[in-house]
Amino acid sequence: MTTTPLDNEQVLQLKQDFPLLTETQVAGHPLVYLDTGATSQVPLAVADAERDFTLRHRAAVHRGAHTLAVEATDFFEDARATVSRFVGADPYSLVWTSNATEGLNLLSYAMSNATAGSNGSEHAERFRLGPGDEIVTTQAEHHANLIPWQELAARTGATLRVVPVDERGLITPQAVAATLSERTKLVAFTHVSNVTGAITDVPGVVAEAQKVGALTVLDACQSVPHMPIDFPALGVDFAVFSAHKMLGPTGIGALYGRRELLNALPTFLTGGSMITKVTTEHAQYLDSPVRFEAGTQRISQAVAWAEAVRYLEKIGMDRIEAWEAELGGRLARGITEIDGVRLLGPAPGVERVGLASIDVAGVHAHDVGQLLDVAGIAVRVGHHCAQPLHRELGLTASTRASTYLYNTTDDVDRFLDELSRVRGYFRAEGA
Amino acid sequence: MTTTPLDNEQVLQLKQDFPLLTETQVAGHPLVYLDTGATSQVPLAVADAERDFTLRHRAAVHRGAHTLAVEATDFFEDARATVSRFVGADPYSLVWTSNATEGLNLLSYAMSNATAGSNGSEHAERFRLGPGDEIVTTQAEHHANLIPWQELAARTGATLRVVPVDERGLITPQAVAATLSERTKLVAFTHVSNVTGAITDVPGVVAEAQKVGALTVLDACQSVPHMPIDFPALGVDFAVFSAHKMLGPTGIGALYGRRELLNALPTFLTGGSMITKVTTEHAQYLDSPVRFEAGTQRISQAVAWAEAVRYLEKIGMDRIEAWEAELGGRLARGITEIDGVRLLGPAPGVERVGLASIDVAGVHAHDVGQLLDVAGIAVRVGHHCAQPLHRELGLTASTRASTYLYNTTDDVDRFLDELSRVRGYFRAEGA
Amino acid sequence: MSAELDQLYQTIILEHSHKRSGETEQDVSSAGERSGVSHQYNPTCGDEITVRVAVTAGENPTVEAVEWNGEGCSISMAAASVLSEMAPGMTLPELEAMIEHFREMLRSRGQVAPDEEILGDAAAFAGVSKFVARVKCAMLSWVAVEDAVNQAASKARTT
Amino acid sequence: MSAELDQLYQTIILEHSHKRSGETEQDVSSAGERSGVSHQYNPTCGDEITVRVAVTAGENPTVEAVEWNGEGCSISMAAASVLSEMAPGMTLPELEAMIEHFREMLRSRGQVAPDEEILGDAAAFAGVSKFVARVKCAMLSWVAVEDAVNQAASKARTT
Ligand SMILES: Cc1ncc(COP(=O)(O)O)c(C=O)c1O
Ligand SMILES: Cc1ncc(COP(=O)(O)O)c(C=O)c1O
Ligand code: FES
Ligand code: FES
Repeated sequence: MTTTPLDNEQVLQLKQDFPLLTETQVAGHPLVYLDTGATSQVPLAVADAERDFTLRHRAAVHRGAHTLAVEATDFFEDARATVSRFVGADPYSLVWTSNATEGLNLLSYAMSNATAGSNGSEHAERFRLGPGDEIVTTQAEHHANLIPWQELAARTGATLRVVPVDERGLITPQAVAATLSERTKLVAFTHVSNVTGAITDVPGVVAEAQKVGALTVLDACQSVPHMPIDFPALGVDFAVFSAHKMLGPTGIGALYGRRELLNALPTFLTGGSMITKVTTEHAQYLDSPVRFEAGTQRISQAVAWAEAVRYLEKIGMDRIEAWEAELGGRLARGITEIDGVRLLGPAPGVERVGLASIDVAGVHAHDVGQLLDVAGIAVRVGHHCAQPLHRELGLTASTRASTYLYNTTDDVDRFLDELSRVRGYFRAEGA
Repeated sequence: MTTTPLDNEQVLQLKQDFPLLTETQVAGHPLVYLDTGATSQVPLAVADAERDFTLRHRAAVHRGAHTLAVEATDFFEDARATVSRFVGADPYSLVWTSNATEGLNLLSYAMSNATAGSNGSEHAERFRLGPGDEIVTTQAEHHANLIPWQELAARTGATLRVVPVDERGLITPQAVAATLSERTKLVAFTHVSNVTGAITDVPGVVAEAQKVGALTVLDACQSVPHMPIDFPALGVDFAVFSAHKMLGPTGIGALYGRRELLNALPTFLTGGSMITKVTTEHAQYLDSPVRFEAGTQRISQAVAWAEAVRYLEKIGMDRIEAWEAELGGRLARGITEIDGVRLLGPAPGVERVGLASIDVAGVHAHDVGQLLDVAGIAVRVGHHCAQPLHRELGLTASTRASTYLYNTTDDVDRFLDELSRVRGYFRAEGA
Repeated sequence: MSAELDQLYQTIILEHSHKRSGETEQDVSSAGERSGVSHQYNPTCGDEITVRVAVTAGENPTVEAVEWNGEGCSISMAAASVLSEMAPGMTLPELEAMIEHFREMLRSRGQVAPDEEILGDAAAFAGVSKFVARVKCAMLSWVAVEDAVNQAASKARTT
Repeated sequence: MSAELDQLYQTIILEHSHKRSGETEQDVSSAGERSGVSHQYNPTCGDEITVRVAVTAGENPTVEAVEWNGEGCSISMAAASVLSEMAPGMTLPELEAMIEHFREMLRSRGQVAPDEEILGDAAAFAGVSKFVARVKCAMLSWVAVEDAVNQAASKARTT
């Protein structure tokens, strides 16, 4: 069974579900939204599901015994079942967080707590770190998958090692292997780079990490929204992703973890709803996932996220992936055809998602973005929270275009068309 | 100028803004919602504001340079200005969190980080803890204001001291003073008890803490929704509260802190948007409030919360406070008139908010709640995340009724009426 | 009061919640030669129960006695009381079958009707299955007995 | 391209972004006797600039020279260049008044019209004030000069 990608006609149909995409005018032009890499837009069905829950079903969950509370708890746990199924996991291995960033911080602090012996560390031996132990991350990471590990190293005395990217900006299993040692406790890496759109060989990296017995943490922020994902099949121990990049609301993300690891991991945030018995001296904690969910949760956000997942599933993640591969290829090819514009990361023809960053010779990224903006084209400019990778590429900032299921080839072409005028407008040398 | 409280007629008018309150039937009865202490209901205007922002203005904030992103940033920062003004503070002293619980954990972990010297601890001297240092909290606290301090003590070697409540269940400045010492670094206490509805003398406690140079942390979860609050005037150093208890969305809360303290406090969650310069070795952090806001924020939630604040301000917090004092008094008096039912906390006549918990002789709280539930009355049963206080009161669980601006005296009377039948139904001794 | 409520709080349940067969003032937390002890905690409400079950000696033991201390709602107290009356004399497979059916019925949200032949008086708990938040209440002591009897049986078999 | 864009990128700005008065290859990060140095960083984009300003000796110093190294967008480079041309010869109160007006104009979201007598060529930045995200770009070097000149002046006065 081969996948039929979406086509322009279907996408134009889909766009009708997104008022912002059809109704917004910027400086007199209809908006072309190419900034999904930062945050996606939201379809009516998702916003309506959240509003309806809030106005008709809201109550505290896992606490109240009254009818409304019991119903709200059902909504909330059904949402967990839906989102966890979407990534191939069972509900016990999916913890709600505020965003992907918080999921990574949860791991970083839980490991500090294992080291300090606090927060329910009875079975936390394998999460303890000390001088001589090593944490591995890569040069391609978003700051969210770098700084929490730097600070974990600072708190525990462990050493942080950084895997260099290859000349295409890719993380390779070989480079990871070369950075690992017997003392490596954890390897944190990204599935898809939010700067280059390059896709990491996850099973390859996991295999290397397993050879030295290191835990693996996958930053799946840019993969889960754009391709079918099965975390257990990928073999990673932990993974994080965010709702707002996949048609869902802001304010919610998730940490996936193998259930036995989550149950052994010390807690992070503490407070109500995640405890069994509390005295003034001591607290005992429940098992995953509520173990990590202190205080009143993101209830309506979970409900809305589940609706977003249903929307994506109805279309089919394989079809979305195939369509975005087309858009990504068109972007990459189009960019390399423009004089004085450099495509970062993999060359056209190499696998990438619908995302491409560029450097325009003689024109600063913010000036590029400004010109595109007044033409109604919304892209991201800056370091995209990846300063080390930009430094490696010899840049401070770049311009990024990123697509989703609601973008047409025409959107890509309008971007390329405006891009071709940038150097002329700014009278860049040789333009 | 004296305050005119709301009256039943006005409240019945207000109820029309809350579809859940006017349309929900439970077991054939119109719902009487007396569980705002757990979470409040949400007016149409707030749900619509969030939906509208999400469908028409959503974008990443503080990152993008395109028009949509600039506008979304304005929405987001205007929301901060609105919510901070509501508690008498400037926007630089208001940090968004997931809920109040996370705000308290932020402080707890930032102090661990000060102790470890990580996360930007250059000016964090006064937040460092070690063996011999003391953290003070009280017997009346919600688990959210107890467990984070237990674990902070475990991580740093400091000692946790717990202020006993008096016979009415109240935290008094005298009892706090008796627990303080020269080594007390921090005093964390609740403004309004979520079990008894008792109101703490905040300036009295702050004055005692200041005598020994201790920082003060106020749990304002049950006060900010129900009375006019000015944190700088109360004199506390830090305070936390949640949107979902004050007509706002789930998934967002806030930490208030004096600005110079927040700027000196080490960071908590790390990642994108809260840094200046990042190398593979080291990160430098921005000032408050973004210093503590790692990753994509709760954007639509902030916008919705601000709308909730405007709704409350339009009615007037002083009028809400006065109305709820009436409801609370009616509750307390009514309860004490029922045989075999014990009112927890302050006696009728003593100041309380619109919240009262009870113990019914010979009938378990969950059975009380069940009977009320089938009569359409939603109350909270259990330990309300305050096991130590229940233990002090000789109980495992209690039944709590709590009001808000949308409750009438009739709601209270329906509760009291059903309550008077409970012991008979369960054939409790002497009934 | 409502019919719905009376379905939950059947007369038999209210009676057992007051008379409480098997409840003892004595501490039951230490197990003897042919007995097992189990402590169960309900994190939702903070209630707990400790159950001691003794079985007869030999290869195919039967339940001899069920004793318990604990605190909880009427559903949980009645469930402990009913089981304390029913279990003694049962073989272990009989007891296990009964507990399994009880569990299945309770989790069914009203879909699985009680088999009165298997459940006897415990069929009165059928109404609980529609009150999802109370299922744990009814199961608390039954889980404790299940756990304790298994401990007791494995001791009985090895002695 | 659009008229709106041309308002932002006035010809004078684009020209200065290329020719860049005051820019030097030499390192300007160490200050001399009557000069001050300021380093400014724009966290939104990661751009930075280092400016050295020298003033004349005496009680009422005037600006002698502005030199800088840095990287940034056309707006930030042009703003540094324009100021480097305008500042020399100004008294400190004159410079301060100009910077103050520049700041006020930029922050006004198009509400405050530039006073060309005060701002001269820098009036060309009026269009920036409607692009909130770019205000920091225009201010970066001006804040650096403000900081550096104050350092220089306090040295000049005390020597
Ligand atoms: C007094 C008090 N403190 C803290 C909390 C915790 O608030 P949240 O669950 O919103 O974090 C609550 C509410 O549950 C409360 O009533
Ligand atoms: C690769 C990658 N990792 C992490 C993040 C952080 O996600 P969030 O801001 O939702 O926490 C992002 C998005 O900004 C990302 O693209
Ligand atoms: S409410 Fe605790 S066991 Fe039923
Ligand atoms: S974009 Fe960096 S200074 Fe203008």
